[in-house]
Amino acid sequence: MIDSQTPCRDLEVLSCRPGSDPSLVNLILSAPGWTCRPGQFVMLRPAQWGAELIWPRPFSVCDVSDDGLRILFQTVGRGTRRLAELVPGQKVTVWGPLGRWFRIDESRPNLILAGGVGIAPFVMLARRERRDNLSMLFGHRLDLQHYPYDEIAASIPSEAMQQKTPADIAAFETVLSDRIRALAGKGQVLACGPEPMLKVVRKYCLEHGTDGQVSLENRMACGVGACLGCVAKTIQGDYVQSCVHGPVFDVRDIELGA
Amino acid sequence: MIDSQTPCRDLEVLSCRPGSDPSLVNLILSAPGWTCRPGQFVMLRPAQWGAELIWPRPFSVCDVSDDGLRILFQTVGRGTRRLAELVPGQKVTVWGPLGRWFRIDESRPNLILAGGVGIAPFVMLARRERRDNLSMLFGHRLDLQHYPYDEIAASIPSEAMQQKTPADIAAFETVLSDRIRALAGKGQVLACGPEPMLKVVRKYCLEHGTDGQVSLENRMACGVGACLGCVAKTIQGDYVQSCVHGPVFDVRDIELGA
Amino acid sequence: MDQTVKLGSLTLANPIITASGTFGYGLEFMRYGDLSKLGGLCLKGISLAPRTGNPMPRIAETPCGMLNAIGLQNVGVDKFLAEKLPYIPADATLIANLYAQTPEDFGELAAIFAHEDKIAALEVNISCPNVREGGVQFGQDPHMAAGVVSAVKKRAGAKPVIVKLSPNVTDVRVIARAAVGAGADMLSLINTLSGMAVDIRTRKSRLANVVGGLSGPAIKPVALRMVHQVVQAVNVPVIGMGGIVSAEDVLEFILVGAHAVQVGTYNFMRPDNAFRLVDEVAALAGSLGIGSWDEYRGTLKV
Amino acid sequence: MDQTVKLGSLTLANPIITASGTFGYGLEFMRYGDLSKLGGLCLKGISLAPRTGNPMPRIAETPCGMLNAIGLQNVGVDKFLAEKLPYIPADATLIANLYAQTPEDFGELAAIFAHEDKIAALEVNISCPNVREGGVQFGQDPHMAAGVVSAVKKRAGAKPVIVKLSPNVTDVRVIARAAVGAGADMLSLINTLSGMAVDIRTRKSRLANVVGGLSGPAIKPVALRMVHQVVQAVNVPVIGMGGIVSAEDVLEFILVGAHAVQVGTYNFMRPDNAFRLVDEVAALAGSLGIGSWDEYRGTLKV
Ligand SMILES: Cc1cc2nc3c(=O)[nH]c(=O)nc-3n(C[C@H](O)[C@H](O)[C@H](O)COP(=O)(O)OP(=O)(O)OC[C@H]3O[C@@H](n4cnc5c(N)ncnc54)[C@H](O)[C@@H]3O)c2cc1C
Ligand SMILES: Cc1cc2nc3c(=O)[nH]c(=O)nc-3n(C[C@H](O)[C@H](O)[C@H](O)COP(=O)(O)OP(=O)(O)OC[C@H]3O[C@@H](n4cnc5c(N)ncnc54)[C@H](O)[C@@H]3O)c2cc1C
Ligand SMILES: Cc1cc2nc3c(=O)[nH]c(=O)nc-3n(C[C@H](O)[C@H](O)[C@H](O)COP(=O)(O)O)c2cc1C
Ligand SMILES: Cc1cc2nc3c(=O)[nH]c(=O)nc-3n(C[C@H](O)[C@H](O)[C@H](O)COP(=O)(O)O)c2cc1C
Ligand code: FES
Ligand code: FES
Repeated sequence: MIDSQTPCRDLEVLSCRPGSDPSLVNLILSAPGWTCRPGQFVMLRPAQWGAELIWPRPFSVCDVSDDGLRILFQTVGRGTRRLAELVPGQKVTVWGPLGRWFRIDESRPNLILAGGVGIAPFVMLARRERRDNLSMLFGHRLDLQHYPYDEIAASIPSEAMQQKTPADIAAFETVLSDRIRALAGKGQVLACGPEPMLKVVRKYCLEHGTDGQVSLENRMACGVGACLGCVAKTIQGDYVQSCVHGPVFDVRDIELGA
Repeated sequence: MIDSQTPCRDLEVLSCRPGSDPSLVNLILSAPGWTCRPGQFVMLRPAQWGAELIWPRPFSVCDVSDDGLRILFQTVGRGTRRLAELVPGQKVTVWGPLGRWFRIDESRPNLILAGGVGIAPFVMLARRERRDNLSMLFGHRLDLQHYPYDEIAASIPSEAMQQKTPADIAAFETVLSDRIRALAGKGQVLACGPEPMLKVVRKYCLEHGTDGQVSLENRMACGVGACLGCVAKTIQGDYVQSCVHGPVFDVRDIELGA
Repeated sequence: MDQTVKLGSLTLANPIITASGTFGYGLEFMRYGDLSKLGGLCLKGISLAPRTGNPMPRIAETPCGMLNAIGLQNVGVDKFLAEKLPYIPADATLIANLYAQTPEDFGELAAIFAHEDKIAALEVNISCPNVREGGVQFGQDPHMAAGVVSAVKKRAGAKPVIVKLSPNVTDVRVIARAAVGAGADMLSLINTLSGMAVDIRTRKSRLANVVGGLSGPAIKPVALRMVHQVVQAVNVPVIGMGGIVSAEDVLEFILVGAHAVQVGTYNFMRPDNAFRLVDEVAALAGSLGIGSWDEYRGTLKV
Repeated sequence: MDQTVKLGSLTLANPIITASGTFGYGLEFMRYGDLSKLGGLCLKGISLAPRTGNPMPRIAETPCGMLNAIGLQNVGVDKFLAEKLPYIPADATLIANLYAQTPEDFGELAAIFAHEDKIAALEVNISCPNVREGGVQFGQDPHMAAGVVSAVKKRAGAKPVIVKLSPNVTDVRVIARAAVGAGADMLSLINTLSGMAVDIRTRKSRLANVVGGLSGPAIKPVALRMVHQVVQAVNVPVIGMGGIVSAEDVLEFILVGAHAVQVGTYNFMRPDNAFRLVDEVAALAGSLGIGSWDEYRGTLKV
C-alpha cells in the first residue's frame, strides 16, 4: 500500500480542532494512501511555513484510515502553536509512516502505559487489535475528558490516574512499579509518554526483569535517518537514529539519560 | 487628535479583500483614533508575524475616518502576499501617520498624476478636498474597474489611460509632458506611482518649469527617521530620510537616480 | 527585583540599551516612549566631520535578518552637539558611539565628549563593515585595535570607554584581550556580520555598497557564542547584542555572562519595542525567581 | 537549457549537490527520489576509524536556521566501503567527505578513496566546528590548511580534491589561496558558522557540546559574501553553499561566481527537496533566458 515512488506528499487539512482543553488539538488530514503500525510516526510541515521554523515536527500516527490521518498533539512551543492555527483546506507536507512500531506479544498480556498525549499511538492500536491480552494504565494531568481515553476504554480494559500534585506522581510511580513487577516473566509493557515517565518505566522493567518497549520523543530534524540529530544511546554506547531504529525501543537496548 | 502618548497601536482587521483583480487588496483596519493628510503613510506589521520578515511595510493612507483606516495595496512580494492573507479579527501593529503630505495650492490648479496603486493617497484627497482646482490623470495597467478610480472621478474631473504596450507607455509620457507643460507657471502636479513614472514627471517639471511634488516609495525599515535606510538624495548631494522629510518631496529638492 | 546593573563606574537603571545606528539620536523615538525608561541609549555613530554615507540602496531584508550599508552617515560632532544633544532629555543615559579613520581622530572625538556632562560613556566602533577606512580593519587586528583604544583612553577623561568588537574575526578573544590590555573599561559585541544579497534578475547587489552588515535574529547564535567566549577571556563587563527580539533573548545573553545588552534591529520591528522590553524583561526575571542580575549572570552550566 | 556544469575534470549533470552530513549516505533518500537526478551527493563525513559522535542533545532550532554538534559520527571508512557504498546506485555522482585529525590520516583516507571507482571526487573537511581536534583549526590557519591539502593531493590519485572552507575566519581569501596553492582542484564553502543557543530556565546550552555549527537561510548572506570574495581570489571552480532553500537562492550563488552549489539544511525541510530543486532551477534558468551556466556565472555587476 505504500507508494514507493515518493512517500512525501501534501495532504489537506480536513479539520484542526482544539479539544475541550485548548492545549490538546485533534488534527485530521486527508487520507495519505498508506496505512501503518501503532507507534510509527510522520513528519509534518505545513506547506506555507516559511523558514523561520526550519524543521518539520514529528507526531505519532493516532489513527489512519480512508477517512484520513489523525494526529493528536499538545501545544508546547512555537511549532505546535502554529500547527494549531491550521484551517481546513490548507496543505501540510507529510512524510511517513516512519520508524519502528510497538510489537504486540500475541500470546501474553500487553499492558499499555500511556502518559498524557502519549496516549496518541494507542488509539489506533486499541481500535485495530481489540484483543483480550491488551489493557491500559493511563496517567494524565488534565481532566480525563480532554483525552481520547474513552475511545480506548471502549475496546480494552483501562484505568486512569490523574496527577496534579507531587503526591499523585509518587502514587502513579508506585502503581507503575507494581504493574511492571506483576508482568515479570509473564507479559510486556508498551510505554509512551513524557521522558521522566519513560525513565521510571525502564528502571522498573530492568529491576523486575519485565519486557518493555518505550517510544522516545527525541528532537528530530529530518525523520529519515540522515541528520544524526535524534540519536539514542544503546547499551553498547553507540548512538543510533531514533527515527529509524526507534522511536519504539526495547528497554534493554537503550540507555535513558539520568 | 493624535494621541501623543504613543502613536503605535494594534488595530483589528475589519476586512481584507482582494478586489476584482486579486493582486490589489483593500485592507480595512479599525479606526486608529487619529486623522492625517493625504500623502502621509503608516507602517504596518501584523502582530503575529514572526521574525522571518523583519521589517514592517509602509503604505499610504488611502483613507481614514471613524469607520476605519483603509489601505489599498498591491501584492508584489513576500510581505504583501502575507498581508493579503489577513482575516478579520487579526491584529496589525500600526504606527503613523508619518511623513510629509501633498500640499495643495489653494489658488491654482492642482493636477494629480497617479500611476497604478499610486492612486491610493488621492482617494482621501479627493473625498476631503472636493475642490474645483483639482483634477486627475490616471495611468493604469490593469482594467480600470480594479482601481478606486470611480470614487475619485465622482468628485473631481478625471481621465484615465491604460498602458498595455510600450506604445501605450510612450503615449502616456507624451500626455504627461503636455499636461505638465500646460501648467508651467500656472499650477502644480502631485504625483504618486512607480519610480519610472516619477522620474518622467520630475524631468518634465524641471524642463517646463512646472511646480511638482512626487511621493517616493523607497525601501524602509523603521519609518521614523532612525535607520537612514530610506534616504533620498537632495540636489545639494545630501541624503535625507524619505520617511520624515518625505515621502512627498518637491521635485526641485531631490534627485531621482537615472 | 531591582533592575539596576553596574558596569564598573557606569550604573544603568536596567540592562536594556538601544544599539547604535538603530535608535537615531533617541529623538526619533520620543513619541513612542520615555527615553529615561531605557537602561541606556547608544547614539548613532558620530565622526569629527559630517559624513554623507553610502549611496542607495542601503538596506536589504534577509531571512530573519537584514543587511545595512549606511556608511555611517552622520551630521558630525559639532552639529550633533549644537543641534541634537540639547534636545535629548537630560534624564536619558546616553552613550556616544565614536567613529574615526585614525587613532588620532578617535582621540580627538573622545576629548570632545569627555567634557559633555550628558554623555555617560563612550563606545568605540572599531567594527563597522560598511566603510572603506578605519572601520573593521581596526577591529580585525589586535595591534590596531589596541592603538585606537589607547588613543581614546588617553583623552576620554573620566568617561568609561566601551570597545565594540567585530564578529568578522577568527578568534574574537584575541581582539577582546587586546582592547582590554589597552585600557578598555568594557566591551560590547557583536557588530554586524559582513554579508551580501543579490538580485538574480537585475544581476546587481541589493546594496549599492555591494556588501553590508547582517543583523537581526539570524545572527543571535553567533552573538551568543562570541559573548560566551569573550566573557571567559576578559575581566571587564561585557555588553551583549545581536538578534535580540524578546525578553528571553535578553536573559540568554545575561546567562552566558553579559552585564547588559543592546537591542538593534528589533527597534525597527515596532518603535516602542525597546520600552516594552524593559517591562517584559523585569516580568520574566521575576517569574523565574531571579533575585538580582548579579545572581543570574554567567550561571550557564557547562 | 543544458544543465551540465564542468568543474575541471568533474562533470555534473546539474549544479545541485547535496551537502555532507545532511543527506546521509544517499540511501536514506532513495524512497524520495532518484539519486542520479542530482548533480552530485556529498556523503556524510568519513574518518578512518568509526566515531560515535557527541552526546545528546546535538541539534537546536534557531531563527531561520539550526545548530548542530553531531561530532562527525560515522561508521568509519572500512564499514562504509563494505556496508554502504555497494548499495548506493552506480549512476549517482558521489563525493566522499573526508575528516581526520592529522594530515597523515587525511592522506590515508584519500589513498583509500583514490581506488574507489564509485567516488567521483574528494571533499576535504577542514572546517568542522564541532570536533575538538583537526576540525576547524586546520581551516583557520593557512599553513595547516596547506599541509592537509598537500597530504591529500599526494595520495588522491586522479580524484579531484575539493577543499571545504570555514566561515569562522577573519579573511576567507587567505585560507582559500593557501588551499589552492597546495593543490586544491576546487573549493567549497561555507561550512557552518560557530554558534550557540541556551535555555534560560535549565541554564544549560541547548547542545551537550555547548557550541555547534549554524546552518540554514540565516547564514545565506554571509555565505554569498564569502563565495563572492573567494571567486575573486582564486582561479579554481568554487562550490557555494549556506542557506539555500529555493531555486532563486541557487542562482544567487551562481551569479556571484559559483560553479555549483550544495544544499544542506533544506533536505530536512522535506526529504525530496533536492530532487525538486533540480527541476525548479532548470525552470527558473529557462524563464530568465539563461543560455548556459557559463554565460550566467559570475555576471554580478559591481
Ligand atoms: C516520534 C515522535 C512522536 C511524537 N508524537 C507526538 C504526538 O503524537 N503528540 C504530541 O503532542 N507530540 C508528539 N511528539 C512531540 C512533538 O514532536 C513535539 O512536542 C513538537 O515537535 C514540539 O514542537 P514545538 O515547536 O511546539 O516546540 P519547541 O518550541 O521547538 O520546543 C518545545 C519542546 O519540544 C522539544 N522539541 C522541539 N522540536 C522538537 C522536535 N522536532 N522533535 C521533538 N521534540 C522537539 C524541545 O526540546 C522543547 O522541549 C512526538 C515526538 C516524536 C519524536
Ligand atoms: C511611503 C510609502 C507608501 C507606500 N504606499 C503604498 C500603497 O499605498 N500601496 C502599495 O501597494 N504599496 C505602497 N508602497 C510600497 C510598499 O511598501 C511595497 O510594495 C511593499 O513594502 C513591498 O513589500 P513585499 O514584502 O511584498 O515586497 P518584497 O518582496 O520585500 O520586495 C518587492 C519589491 O518591493 C520593494 N520593497 C521591499 N520592502 C520594501 C519596503 N519596506 N518599503 C518599500 N519597498 C520595499 C523591493 O525593493 C522590491 O522591489 C509604499 C511605499 C512607501 C515607502
Ligand atoms: C541600520 C543599522 C545601522 C547601524 N549603525 C551602527 C553605527 O553607527 N555604529 C555601530 O557601532 N553599530 C551600528 N550598527 C550595528 C548595531 O549597533 C548592532 O551592533 C547590530 O545591529 C547587531 O544587533 P541587532 O541584531 O540587535 O541589530 C547598525 C546596525 C544597523 C542595523
Ligand atoms: C546536521 C549537519 C551535519 C553536518 N555534517 C557535516 C559533515 O559531516 N561534513 C561537512 O563537511 N559538513 C557537514 N555539515 C555542513 C553542511 O555540509 C553545510 O556546509 C552547512 O550545513 C551549510 O549549508 P546549509 O545552510 O545549506 O545547511 C553538516 C551540517 C548539518 C546541518
Ligand atoms: S531525525 Fe534526522 S536522523 Fe533521525
Ligand atoms: S525608514 Fe528608517 S530612516 Fe526612514
